[in-house]
Amino acid sequence: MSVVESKASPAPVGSGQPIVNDFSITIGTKNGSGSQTANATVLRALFKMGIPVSGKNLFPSNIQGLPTWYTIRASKDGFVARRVRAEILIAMNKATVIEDAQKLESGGVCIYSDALGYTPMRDDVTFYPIPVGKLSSASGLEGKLKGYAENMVYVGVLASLLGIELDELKNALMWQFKGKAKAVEPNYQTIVAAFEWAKENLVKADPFRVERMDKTTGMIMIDGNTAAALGAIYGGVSFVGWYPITPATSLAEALDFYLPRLRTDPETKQPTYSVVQAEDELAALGMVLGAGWAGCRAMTSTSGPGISLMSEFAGYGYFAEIPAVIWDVQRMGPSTGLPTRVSQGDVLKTYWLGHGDTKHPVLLPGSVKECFEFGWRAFDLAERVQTPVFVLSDLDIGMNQWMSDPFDYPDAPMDRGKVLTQEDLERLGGKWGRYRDLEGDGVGWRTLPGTDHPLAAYFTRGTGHNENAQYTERPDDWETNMERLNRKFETARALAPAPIEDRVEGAEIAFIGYGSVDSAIIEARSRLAAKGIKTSYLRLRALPLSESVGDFVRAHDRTYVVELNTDAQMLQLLRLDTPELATRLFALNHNDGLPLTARWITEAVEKMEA
Amino acid sequence: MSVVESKASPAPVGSGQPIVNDFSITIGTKNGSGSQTANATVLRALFKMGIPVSGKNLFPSNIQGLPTWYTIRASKDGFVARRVRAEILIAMNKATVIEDAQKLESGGVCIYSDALGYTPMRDDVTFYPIPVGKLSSASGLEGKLKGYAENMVYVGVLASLLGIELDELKNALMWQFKGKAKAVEPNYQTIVAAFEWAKENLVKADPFRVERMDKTTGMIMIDGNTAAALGAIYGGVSFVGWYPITPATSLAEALDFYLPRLRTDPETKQPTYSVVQAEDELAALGMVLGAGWAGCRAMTSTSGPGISLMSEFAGYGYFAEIPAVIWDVQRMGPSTGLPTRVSQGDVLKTYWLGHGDTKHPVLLPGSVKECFEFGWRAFDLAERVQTPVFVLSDLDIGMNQWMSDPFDYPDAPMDRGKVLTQEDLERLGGKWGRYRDLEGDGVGWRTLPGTDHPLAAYFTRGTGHNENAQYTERPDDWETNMERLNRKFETARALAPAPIEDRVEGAEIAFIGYGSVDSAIIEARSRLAAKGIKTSYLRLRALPLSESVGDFVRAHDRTYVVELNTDAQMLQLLRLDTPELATRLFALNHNDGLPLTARWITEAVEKMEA
Amino acid sequence: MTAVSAPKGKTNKLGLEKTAYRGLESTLCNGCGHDSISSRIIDACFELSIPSERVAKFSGIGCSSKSPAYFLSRSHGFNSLHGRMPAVATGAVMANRTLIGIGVSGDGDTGSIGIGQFKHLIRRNVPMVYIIENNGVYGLTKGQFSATADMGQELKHAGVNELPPIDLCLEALAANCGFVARSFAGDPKQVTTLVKAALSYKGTAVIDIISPCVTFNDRDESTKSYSWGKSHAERIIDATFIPYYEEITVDYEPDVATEVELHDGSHIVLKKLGREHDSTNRLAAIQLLEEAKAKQQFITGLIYIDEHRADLRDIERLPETPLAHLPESSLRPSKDSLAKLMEAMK
Amino acid sequence: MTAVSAPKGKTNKLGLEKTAYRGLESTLCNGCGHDSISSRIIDACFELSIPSERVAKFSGIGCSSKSPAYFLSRSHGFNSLHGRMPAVATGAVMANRTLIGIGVSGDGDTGSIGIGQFKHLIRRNVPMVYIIENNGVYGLTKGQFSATADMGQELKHAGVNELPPIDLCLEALAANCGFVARSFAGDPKQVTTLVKAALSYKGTAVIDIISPCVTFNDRDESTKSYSWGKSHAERIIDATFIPYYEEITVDYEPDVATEVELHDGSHIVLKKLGREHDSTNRLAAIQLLEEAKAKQQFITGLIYIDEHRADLRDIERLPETPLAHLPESSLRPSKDSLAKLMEAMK
Ligand SMILES: Cc1ncc(C[n+]2csc(CCOP(=O)(O)OP(=O)(O)O)c2C)c(N)n1
Ligand SMILES: Cc1ncc(C[n+]2csc(CCOP(=O)(O)OP(=O)(O)O)c2C)c(N)n1
Ligand code: SF4
Ligand code: SF4
Ligand SMILES: [Mg+2]
Ligand SMILES: [Mg+2]
Repeated sequence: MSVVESKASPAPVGSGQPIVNDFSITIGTKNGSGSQTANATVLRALFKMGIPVSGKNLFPSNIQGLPTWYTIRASKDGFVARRVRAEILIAMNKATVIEDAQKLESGGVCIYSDALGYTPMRDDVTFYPIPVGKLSSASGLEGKLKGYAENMVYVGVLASLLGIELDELKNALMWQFKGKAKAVEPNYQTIVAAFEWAKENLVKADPFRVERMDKTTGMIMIDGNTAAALGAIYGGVSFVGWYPITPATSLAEALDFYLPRLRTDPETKQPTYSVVQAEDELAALGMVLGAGWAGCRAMTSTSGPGISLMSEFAGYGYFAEIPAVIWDVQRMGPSTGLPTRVSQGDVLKTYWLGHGDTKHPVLLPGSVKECFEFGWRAFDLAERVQTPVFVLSDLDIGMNQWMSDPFDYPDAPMDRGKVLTQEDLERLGGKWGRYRDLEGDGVGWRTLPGTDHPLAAYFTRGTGHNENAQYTERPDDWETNMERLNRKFETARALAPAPIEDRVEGAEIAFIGYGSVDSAIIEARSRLAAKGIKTSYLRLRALPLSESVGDFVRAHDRTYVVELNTDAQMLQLLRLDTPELATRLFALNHNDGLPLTARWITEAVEKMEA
Repeated sequence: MSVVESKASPAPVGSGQPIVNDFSITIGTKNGSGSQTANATVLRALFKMGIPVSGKNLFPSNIQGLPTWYTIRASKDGFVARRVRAEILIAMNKATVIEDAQKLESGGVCIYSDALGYTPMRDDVTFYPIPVGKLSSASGLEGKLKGYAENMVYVGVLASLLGIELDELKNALMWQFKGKAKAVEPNYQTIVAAFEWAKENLVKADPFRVERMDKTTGMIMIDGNTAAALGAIYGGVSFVGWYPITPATSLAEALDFYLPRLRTDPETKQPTYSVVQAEDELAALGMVLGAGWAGCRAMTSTSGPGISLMSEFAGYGYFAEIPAVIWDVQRMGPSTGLPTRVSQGDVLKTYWLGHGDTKHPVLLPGSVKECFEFGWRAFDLAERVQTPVFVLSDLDIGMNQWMSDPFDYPDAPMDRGKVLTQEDLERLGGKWGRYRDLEGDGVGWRTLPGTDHPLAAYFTRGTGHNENAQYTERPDDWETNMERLNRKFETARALAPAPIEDRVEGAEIAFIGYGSVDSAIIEARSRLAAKGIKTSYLRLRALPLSESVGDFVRAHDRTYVVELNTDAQMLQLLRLDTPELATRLFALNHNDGLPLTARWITEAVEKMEA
Repeated sequence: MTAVSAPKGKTNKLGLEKTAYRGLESTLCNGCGHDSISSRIIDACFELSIPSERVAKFSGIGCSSKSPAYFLSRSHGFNSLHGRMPAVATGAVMANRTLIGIGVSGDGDTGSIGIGQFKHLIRRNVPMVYIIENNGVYGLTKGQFSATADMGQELKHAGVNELPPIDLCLEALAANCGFVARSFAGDPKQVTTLVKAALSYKGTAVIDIISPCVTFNDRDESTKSYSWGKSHAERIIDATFIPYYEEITVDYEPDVATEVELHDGSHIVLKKLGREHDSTNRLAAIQLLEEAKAKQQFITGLIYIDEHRADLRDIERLPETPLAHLPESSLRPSKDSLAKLMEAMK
Repeated sequence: MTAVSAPKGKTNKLGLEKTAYRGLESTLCNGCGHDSISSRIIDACFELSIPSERVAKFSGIGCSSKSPAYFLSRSHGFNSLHGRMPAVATGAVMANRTLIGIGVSGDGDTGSIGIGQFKHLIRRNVPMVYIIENNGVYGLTKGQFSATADMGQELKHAGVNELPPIDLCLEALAANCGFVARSFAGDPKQVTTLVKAALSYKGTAVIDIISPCVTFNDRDESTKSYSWGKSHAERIIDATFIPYYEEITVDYEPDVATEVELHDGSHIVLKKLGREHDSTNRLAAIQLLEEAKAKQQFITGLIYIDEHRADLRDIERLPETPLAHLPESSLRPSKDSLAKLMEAMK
């Protein structure tokens, strides 16, 4: 045990060599105690010091009082996945301090509030107790706000111990409070006071340091839900029907925030969109289908329980062929599960949502940048293929803070798909059939309601219909229609974003992954490479699976499918798509509610390869 | 062309040799015109003449006016699957007579009402026009009832041409009208009048005959939905929550009919059950889960759209581990599809209903007898494994008439599963954990609400929970719980009805099938055998798949998976369960809304084997 | 099969004959109340010279919900899911503000599975005509009780209903509906007038029309039967509808009639028949329904109208151009704006 | 975290202290109205000497729906799905007729996603206490509008609400509810009395309790805030509950009070306070709600009671033994009966 106050300059395990820009910090607090600002300030300051970082919130399904953790990872090598154990703990919660400290990496650091009444219990960790209450007085804030200031204390102490630049902390506060000095000042005062206190009272006894570098120049920092909302806005979303649910709520709220700013007609000052909070998810998707049918780029966002409720409408959209975009920001588990924990458990569900031979294109963004890109691309695909398109994000990618290159402006005009206008109909003499496959891609031409031509109308239904959208129960009509729908699905396969491959010469084993596990795979590959194990990597970006996946699997002896769920859902789809390669594919799935770590992957692969 | 009136004794193709007890009859009428009684009369008379028969209703989604067909198959060899083309057509519907006649088997017979204004147009068919209006007057019935009598005319004519015994027709009427002479008489009069008229006016010019035989002795005739309802009643169902939907409605209505008769307490005259018509399917399953949780044997029945709506509650039931039985009488297609057409399109949906790693045991009755058997067994399984159990029937098995051996009385007492009573709790000193796996089968012990012990209560939730049913977000609790659920699923695998195998010595190819395609497979195998092609057959009766399936597949070069859906859904599950055998399994799926025929299977196999 | 609404030869202001407003041949039962309502919709649209192309027809599932196929063939139709028509209609009429929404639903579709969406549609005041073809029974699934079935009502298979009926007009009022009417399929004149008024109303206009199911619920004792309707229907308010392009020529006593001006300049003249009722008074409307219920009376007419509620299009401040017609230039913000955003996130 | 309802040391007729009725420590925000309602449920059950073991607690999803964990730990609880508590409760109380159902829901859970099940639960008159902890906001998802949010209500992120609120008492009345009450979490005495009366009522007893969300909707202007409630709550009817085992000792003037006898012999004495209202008159109840709404008044008390409606257990003619306890001999018909059936099908 080493408590700095009691013993000067201890030599904790692993000290000696300074460890620069390469550690994880866990901040353990109580929910609703206002630590977000402090956490974000540290994160941003490190980021602006040029150090690659990521910030992840591990929070409970609660508004106030339950334990919550925030982790910040700084990595000179640019690895941003979660780590199993942090090197640095900021302990602000009495209820969890003992367990939290227990989980620290050996050689780590524990900065704790002396108000916790905690007695350090490990020898291999450096402990710094801090008089949080006293120091937070420096802010001059009172009452509820004082609680917020208490969190600034840890920021100051941390800055002092690690060498975080005070200027960058101030900038970060300015950025967060949008330059409002009145908000910035008291907080900054607290930071400085704590910084000074630490400088005077704490003897640095750990190896962790930060140093300015230049690895984040030009990069942005954002969460996936905001990125998705922006993508949708640049994709021209004009109708949103949604219902609140964690962790998808912030996507709709980002739409609510940015739409007025980006999509108000400069002349009329009127919105070029409509957002309706529905009474539930059945209604949300119903509205979206109504709007998509009438010609809007329409979307909704939800999570597991909402997806379940959307089943019937999803099948309707598939069969009546209505464009729609549905974001599923996945959370943990069957039923209500754990609303504030991450999982990739809805792969099979969204792919086959509905009943009676339904299937949907599913996009799989692997980064915030792809959240933006798929945010607009999903509309092109949905309108081009005239079908609901799902986008599977998850809590980790959606709600956590990620560095990214700035987003690229859409590189092509909108594809509004096959729509016949009044003029087209006049040219055709009104001869057309809603579900006629003229181009062989399975996609028919549609008209929008309101088209001013006496033959423009057709009747949309979820019951059997023929080429002309007429009701039919004829067996041959049914078969023809289902065959065309399958043809259409092949069109979607070709149009959907292709996987991204990194085939490594001489690699016997390979990874397939998707979504938020990307960062952990990248890091795991680097670790394995360091041990001499070469690996290839294919990152899936959409369902139906690209045909190229088979080649990739064939090129390796064993391919591990990395995913965050219990039933190895993507593995199952891969096996179905390439039955002849089924036995070359192996499950590397994990599902404990937390973002995946490189360590878990590395250890699992080593075990399986042994 | 051969119209009997115009030309005596023609020699239609295929005549000469009489064809006895081996043909299909199609009766084409208008919906709502009251032909059911006539059809059922013919069916029953043939059945009571000892001839194996089946009766299938191919009806539209309409109450009155649209074309509808009924097919009766008589088969001395006992084959009861649908046939692609009928040999005999009773044409009573002007709207379809031309097409119906076109579809007749060459060498067939067309009996048509002269009121249709139809002119025969085929040379290879024998035509018998009949003066329906005139003959129906014999009934003495007026108005709406006269319409019913018109159908009896065809019964009489058919009886005369085929040699159906008048006595059996009368018995059949008596049976249908529960002996009410007032109803029987006018109908029977019409039959006799038409019979006589035909004898005098028609010259028999076709080869089809019936002759009494003894192949149905002791057998019953019933539809699958009634069988299922009876099964549930003998399984002790005590709560039913349901919502009307074709083709599942008749299951609930059979419960409504038989429950008062079989389950009224002889002393108190009170029901020992409760049936509630819910406001929709979400509520129906919600009620069932509430009742199952409280200790009832609770069930619901629905079809595709209802299954979609039940998604969220199904996932809840899985995760909160509540026994429930859900019948899905499958109909055609995604969305509303074709409510009066058959399909097996909900295999994947029910198996994985919910979101986030959910899966359910699914029973697959292949006959009306199994509808009865699984009707009661499903409760044993659901309570034993404490989980929702699905039973996948379909429109063909559920709504059509099938011969069967009488049902067997349940051969074991009810298995109410692991329930702790007040006395148990006293014995245990109140020490127990709802989700503790004491026996290693993954199934915990539950208490029922109302149990009079201060420690009996636990809190049921769809959120994360530990062994003691306490809320938890701990990663290890989550993993432990999901592992136990998987263990439980293995328990279900072992307890679920095993497949039925017929391995044939020297067979290179094999069939796997389930549900209503059984009859077509049986007939197809016989046809193939006649051509020297030996085949084995495994009929699946439940999911998760039995481990024995792998052995079966391994024992054959090629296994064809026969099913009625577009996406070859069971094939997919088989491939997933036996990835190493994935390439030995082939799709033999068909999906046009009609019951499968042996001819389709035979031709498809021959093509694939070529 | 019945062809609904025979042509008349006359043309309307668009130069169209009534045949131009017809739909496919009905496949409902002969004599089904729903078919006569389809004819009234045809009449109303013809008489108001509504361009069919601008109408969007919505329905759920049921015999009633099949009706949109049997009127206005030139209009786009959306036969949605059981009980979920309101959501679909909401999306569509918001997507294109020029659309005139006509929804047809059943008592099961609206009162049983769909009551939630019904209430929320009304709460949002989504501009559309919402017609309930109320027969107290599930027709299409062959005769089960719906939520509007009378207590004591008997059906062949389902037995006797022991639950109280939901009154869909009262439900609409409770949800703040601004246009609530009740009528009877056997009263063609009144149905036509009400449909016309509803078509000019800006907001959700609910018309609950008793529409007998001749196959499953037409016994004389049933309050949803033809004979009961014929002998009991009591017109409480005579609503004369005067389109904006016609002058008000009717003469009426100011104390027995009220005139309501609609947003498009049309007028509804409400004339009291016999009994005291003020259709612009919400509480009076509720009272009327409650009293009629207590006395087993079948009152018809425009029960309540409030022409002042903002509809969802107003609330959402929709631009003049329909959202569905906005060009890419309005939908996709500039490259520059993205660059600025990215800068701010650095 | 707050421990709700502190123990008192006294014991009730079952010899239990109030602590025996406690639940887990609450994880709701400090000062949340929901916690005080949990305390009142504890008080009511304690005072009525209700055996916790016979209580089944139900809820949907939301902060409010978490509450059942915070009272009556000795009772089985079923925290179901968002908006779907009514169905689950229906199944459970039918399965075991001896269960006393207590449901706790939120305004979002009941008024938004759950309004359909709410209406149908009431229509069936499923015997249970249905408490709505109404804060006009979605607490658990952090501050969106629910269907009971006031028009003009402002929330931090969601902006200003432009839709009219649903009045859940009016909705209950429209659906024929036989016990409709409104109260305020800040009026402990009234809440306790109403919960006690509801517990003795045979049928669905709805209590809509304004229960401030201190985190997301407690501004003074909000009609769901503490300060608004405190300054506006007007007790319109004082309902004194007298359990069957106590004598009526209260003295009251017959013209200002009415006495209602419940099926178990308990009594409710309804005393008018100030304003005229007859809680046994349905139309008067509706009128009261409508008028209060028009005048922005917050009236509390037992708004309506009808002790004569048959509940679903009656309608279904449940046997005396709970269905869940019936032995195999009652559940499985005899072998002989099957043989006979089979014979008839030959
Ligand atoms: C989700 C779902 N459940 C059940 C059905 C079956 N269904 C079709 S129509 C109908 C009832 C229709 O009743 P109503 O709305 O009164 O219309 P009506 O036929 O009486 O005009 C039902 C239950 C369905 N189509 N979808
Ligand atoms: C199907 C589904 N959709 C959305 C959610 C997310 N959700 C949880 S609670 C809640 C709202 C709760 O509001 P209310 O009932 O008013 O309860 P309060 O938290 O205000 O007490 C929502 C939308 C969910 N759990 N399930
Ligand atoms: S069943 Fe009833 S509702 Fe349906 S079409 Fe026939 S008469 Fe109309
Ligand atoms: S967020 Fe509001 S409703 Fe939820 S616990 Fe906190 S105060 Fe109560
Ligand atoms: Mg109806
Ligand atoms: Mg709320």
